[in-house]
Amino acid sequence: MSDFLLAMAGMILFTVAVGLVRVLGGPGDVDRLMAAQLLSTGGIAALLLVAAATGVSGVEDVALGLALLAAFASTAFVNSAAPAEAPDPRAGNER
Amino acid sequence: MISATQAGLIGAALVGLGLYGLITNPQPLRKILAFNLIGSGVFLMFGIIARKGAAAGFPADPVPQAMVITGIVVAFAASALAIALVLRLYEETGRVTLRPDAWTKPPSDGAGSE
Amino acid sequence: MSIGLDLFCIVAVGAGVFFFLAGTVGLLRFPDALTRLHALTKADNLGLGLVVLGLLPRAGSLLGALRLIAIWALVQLAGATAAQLIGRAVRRKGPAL
Amino acid sequence: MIAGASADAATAGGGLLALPILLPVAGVLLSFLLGGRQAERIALVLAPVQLGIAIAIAALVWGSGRPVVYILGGFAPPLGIALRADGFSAVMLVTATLLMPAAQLFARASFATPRGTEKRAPFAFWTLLQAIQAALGIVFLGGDLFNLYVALELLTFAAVPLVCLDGRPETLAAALRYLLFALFGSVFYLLGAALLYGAYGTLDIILLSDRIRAEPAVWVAAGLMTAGLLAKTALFPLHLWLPPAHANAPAAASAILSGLVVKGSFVLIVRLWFNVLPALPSAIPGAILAALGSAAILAGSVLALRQERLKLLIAYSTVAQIGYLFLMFPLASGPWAADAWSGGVMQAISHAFAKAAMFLSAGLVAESLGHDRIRGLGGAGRAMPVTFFALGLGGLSLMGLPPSGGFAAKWLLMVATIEAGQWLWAIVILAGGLLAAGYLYRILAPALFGDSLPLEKPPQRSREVVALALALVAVLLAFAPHAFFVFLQIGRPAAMAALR
Amino acid sequence: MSVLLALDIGLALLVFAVAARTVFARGAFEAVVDYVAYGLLLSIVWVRLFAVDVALTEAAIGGGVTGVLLVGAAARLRGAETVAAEESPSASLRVVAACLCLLVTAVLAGVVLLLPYPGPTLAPESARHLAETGLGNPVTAVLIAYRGIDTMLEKVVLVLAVVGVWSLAPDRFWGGAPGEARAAQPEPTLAFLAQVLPPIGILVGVHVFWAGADEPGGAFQGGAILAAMWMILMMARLTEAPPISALWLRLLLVAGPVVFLAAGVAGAVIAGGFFAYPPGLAKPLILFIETFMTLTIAVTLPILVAGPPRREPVE
Repeated sequence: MSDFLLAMAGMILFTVAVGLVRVLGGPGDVDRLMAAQLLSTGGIAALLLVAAATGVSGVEDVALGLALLAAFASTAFVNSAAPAEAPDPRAGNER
Repeated sequence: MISATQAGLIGAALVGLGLYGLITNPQPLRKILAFNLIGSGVFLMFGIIARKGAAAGFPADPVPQAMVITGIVVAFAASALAIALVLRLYEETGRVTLRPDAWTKPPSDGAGSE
Repeated sequence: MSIGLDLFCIVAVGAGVFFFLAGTVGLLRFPDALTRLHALTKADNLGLGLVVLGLLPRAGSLLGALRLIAIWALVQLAGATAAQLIGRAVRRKGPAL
Repeated sequence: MIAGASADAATAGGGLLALPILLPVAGVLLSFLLGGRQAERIALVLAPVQLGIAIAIAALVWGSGRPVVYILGGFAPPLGIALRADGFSAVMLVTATLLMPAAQLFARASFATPRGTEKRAPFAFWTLLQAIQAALGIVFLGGDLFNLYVALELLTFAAVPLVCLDGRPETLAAALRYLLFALFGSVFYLLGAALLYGAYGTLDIILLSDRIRAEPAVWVAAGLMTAGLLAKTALFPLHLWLPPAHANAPAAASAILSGLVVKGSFVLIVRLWFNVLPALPSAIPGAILAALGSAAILAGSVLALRQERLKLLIAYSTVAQIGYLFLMFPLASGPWAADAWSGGVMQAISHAFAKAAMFLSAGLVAESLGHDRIRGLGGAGRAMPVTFFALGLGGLSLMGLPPSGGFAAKWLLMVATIEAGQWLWAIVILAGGLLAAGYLYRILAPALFGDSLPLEKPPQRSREVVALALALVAVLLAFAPHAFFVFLQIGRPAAMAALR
Repeated sequence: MSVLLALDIGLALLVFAVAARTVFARGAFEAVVDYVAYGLLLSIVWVRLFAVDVALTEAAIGGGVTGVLLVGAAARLRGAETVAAEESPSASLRVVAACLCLLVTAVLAGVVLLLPYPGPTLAPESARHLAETGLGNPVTAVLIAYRGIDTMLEKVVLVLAVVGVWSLAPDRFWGGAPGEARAAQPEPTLAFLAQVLPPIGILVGVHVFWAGADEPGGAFQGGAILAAMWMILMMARLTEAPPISALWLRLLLVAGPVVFLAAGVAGAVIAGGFFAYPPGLAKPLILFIETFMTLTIAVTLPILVAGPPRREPVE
C-alpha cells in the first residue's frame, strides 16, 4: 500500500515538474506564478502521501505550513506589480 | 541510506551551481539568489551528515540539523540586508552595478565625510 | 486495514493524481492566461481534495483528519484568492505583465 | 583522548571568559532598545569595563600558564560548547578592548546625538561598534567551529552597515561588495565545517585536533575553510572589496574595520592551521599562503603608491600589511616556529594600532582640509603637526623601522625565515618595507616641506591626541619585554607539546 | 523500497533542474519564482532526510517570508534589468568559471561519498542528556540547551540585520515607518484573505511552537508562521508597519535575545554556570525563553522584509 502512495506522490511531482516547463516558456510572469502555485499544491499532496506512506511524524505540519503560505508569492507579486492607486492621503495622516 | 547519498550529491551540485551563478551573474539580486543556492547546498551536506549519524533511536543526528536551522535564519537575515542595500543603491542611482569604476566622478572630496 | 478502505484510498488518490495531470495539461495547452488559470484551479480543487479524501481513513485520529481537511481548505482559500488576484492583474495590465 | 580531556577541564575562574561576549551583547541589545543618546552612553560606559575584563583574563592565563577553559551550560564538548583563552586570544582581546574606546572617543565628535532625539547614523554606529566587540570576543575565545561561524556572521552584519553610513552611492556599492564577499566567505567556511563534522562528529577545536588525520575530507575542508576566511581577510587576490569599503567608511569605523575586523578572520585561519589541523603536513599549504601573502605585500604596496587619495592609500597599505600576517604559516614547525609565531602575532597587533592611528589621522586631515587628495596635502603637516606626527609614527610600523611594533614583527619573521633557510620571504619583507617607505614618503614629504596650508577648520586637539596615543602604542610595542613573548606561546600547540 | 528510491532520484533531479533554472533564467523575476519553487521542493527533501524540523523551517521561511522579500525586490528592480554589455561576463570567463565549479562539485561529491557510514554522531549524547532538559525533541534541546549560546547569538544577528536595514534609510525618514500606508479601501480579495488567514495562522503558529518541545517544531518555525500572518495583513494594507521609533516594537525585537541572555546569566547564579538550567526547572524555563523568541521572530522577519523607513515620522 505504501508503495502505491509513494508512486502516486512521484506521479504528482512528475506532473508538476512538467508544469514547470510552463514557467520556462513564459510567456508572462503570470504563467510563472501559476506554475509555482501548481507546484505548491502538488508538493503539499506529495508530502501528505509521503507522510502517510512512511509514517514520519510531524510531516503533516510541514504540509499545513505550506498550505497556509500557498498564496504568498502570488499576493506579493500582485502587490508589487500594481502598487495600488496612489495612496489615499487620509491614510497617511490617521493615527 | 541511498536517499542521503543523493542528497549529498545534490548538495555538491548545488554548491557548484550557485558558485557559477555568483561568479558569472552581474546582477546583485541574482548573486543573492546564487548565494542562497550555495547555502542550501551546504545545508543539505549537513542534512546527509545528520542522516548518516542516525543512532540511539533517532532517525538522524540532531546536532547538524539544529545547525541547519541556525544557518537558515542567518542566511535569511543576510538576504534581507543585501536586498535592502541593492534597493537603496537602485533608488539612489537608478541602476545597480557592482563595478568599482562605475562611479567615476571626480575624486570625491572630504572622503570620510564624517 | 480492510481491503475496502484500501480500495477506496487507491481510487480516490488515483483520481486525484488524474486531476493534477489534467491541470497540468490545461496549463500547457490552453490558449490564454484566464483559461489556464481555470485549469489550474481545477487541479487545486479536485486533485488535492481527492488525495486528502483518500488519506482520511488512514489519518488515525480525529485531530489528524481535521488537520488534513484544514490543509485542503487552506489550499482552496489560497488558490481562489490567488486566482482572483492574478485574474484581476491580467485584466488590468494584459497577460505579459 | 583521556589526556586531551584532562588538559581541557574547565579552569577555576573560567566564567570570566563568558563576559567579553555577554557584556557587549547586553550593550547591543540595550542600545537598540533605548536608542537615542543611550547607545553612546552605554558604549562608553562598557568600554573600560571590557578592557578590565580582558586584562583580568590575560592575568588568569598568565597565572595558570596554560589555556583557560570554560564550559557553557554545563554540557561539555562535543555536545556543548567550550570557551578557551590562550596567550594569543588574551593579547588580541586586550588589543581590541584598547582600540575600541579609542575609536569611540574619536567618534564622539562626529556621532553625537542631540538631546531628546535619535539620529540614524549615531544610533547605527554606536550599536554596531559594540556588536563588533561582541563578535570579536567570540572569535578570540570560541572553542567550537560552528560557534565561530556564528561569530563570523555577527562580525559581517556589524561591519557592513558601518561602511555605508553616509549613504552615498559609492559607499553603498562598496558595502554591497563587501557583504557578498563576506557571505561567500562564511558559506565556504561553513561547508568545510560540515565536512569536518561528517568525518569526526565534533566541531570542538581540541577534540578535532586529537582526531584529525591527513585524509581527503580534511584536506578539502581545510581548503574550503581557508578560501572562505581568506576572502574575509581580503588576502590578495580576494582583496578587491577592501579598499573601497575601508576608504569610504567614517574614519573611526575604518580604524576598527582595518585594525580589528579583518584580524578576526585572520585569527580563525591561525586557529584552523595551528590548533585544529596541526596533524596535517603544513609545508605546502603554508608555502601557498605565504606566496599569496607575498603577492599581497608587493601588489598592495604598488597599488598604494598609485593612489590619489589618502584614505585609499592607507586602505591599500592594509592589503599589503595583511600579507605579512601570512608569512608565519610556512614557518610553523621547526626551532624557528616560536619566533615566527611571535612575529605573526606582533604584526597583527602592531598593525592594528598603527593602522587605526593612521585612519583616524586621515579622517582629521580630510575634515580639516575638506578633502584628502594627496596632491593637495602640501604644507598640511605644518598646519596640523600632531596629526601628521601620528601618521608618521604609524608609518614607522608599516615600514618596519625601529623603534616600532612593526619592526619587532618583521624582524622576528625575518629571523625565522633566515633560520629556516626560506630566503624568499625575507626578500619580500625587505621589498615591502622599501615600498611602504615609498608610499609614506609620498604623503609625508610634501606635507612637511610645503608652505603651511590654511585649514577649513583646525582639528580638535583631543581627537589628535587619541590618534597619537594609538601610534605611540604601536611604537612602544617595540619595547615589549621578553615575558610578553613567553606569554604569547601559552596555548601554541607545538609549544605546549614541548612542555609536556 | 525501489519505489521510494525512484521517488528520491526523481526529487533530486527535479531539485537540481529548478536550481539550474534559477541560475540560468533570463529575467530576475523568472529566477525569483524558480527560487520560490525550489524552496518548496527543498522542504520535501528535508522530510526525506528525516529532518522535519528543518523542513518546517524551510517551508515557513522559503514559502512565506523569503518569497515575499524576493518577489518584492524583483518587481522593484524591474528597471535595472538591462545589463551593460561590458558587464556581462566574457565567454572565456564563463568557461573558466564552469570548469572551476565542476571541479568543486566533483571534489565535494567525492568527499561526501567517502564520508564514513554509519558516521560519527552525537545522537547518543543528545539522547543521554535529553532528560535533563525535560524536552522530547532533540533538535530543540540542541538549539536551546546544548548549544544555547549559538541560538542566542543568532537572534543578535537578526537584531543587527534590523539595524543594518534601518540604517539604509535617508536621514529625514529616521523614526518613521517602513512600507506602505494603510489603504482607505483595501483590495477586497486580498482583504478577505488577510482576514480569514491570520486566525488560522496564529493557531498553527502557536501549535508549531508549542509542539516543538516534544515533536518537530519550535520557536523559529512557529515564529516564522506568525510573521507571515503579520505580513499578509501588511500586504493587504489592513495594517501598516509601525514607526521604527516605537518602543513596543523595539521591545519585541529584542525580547527573545534579552530573555535568553538574562536566563543565561541567571544560570551562572542559580545553576552554577552561564547558560546552565537548574535541574527540574529546565523545561518551564526553556518554554519561557522560547515564548519570547517566538514573539521576537514573528516581529523581526516582517520588519526585515518591510525594509528601511520610507515615511517621515509623524509627531
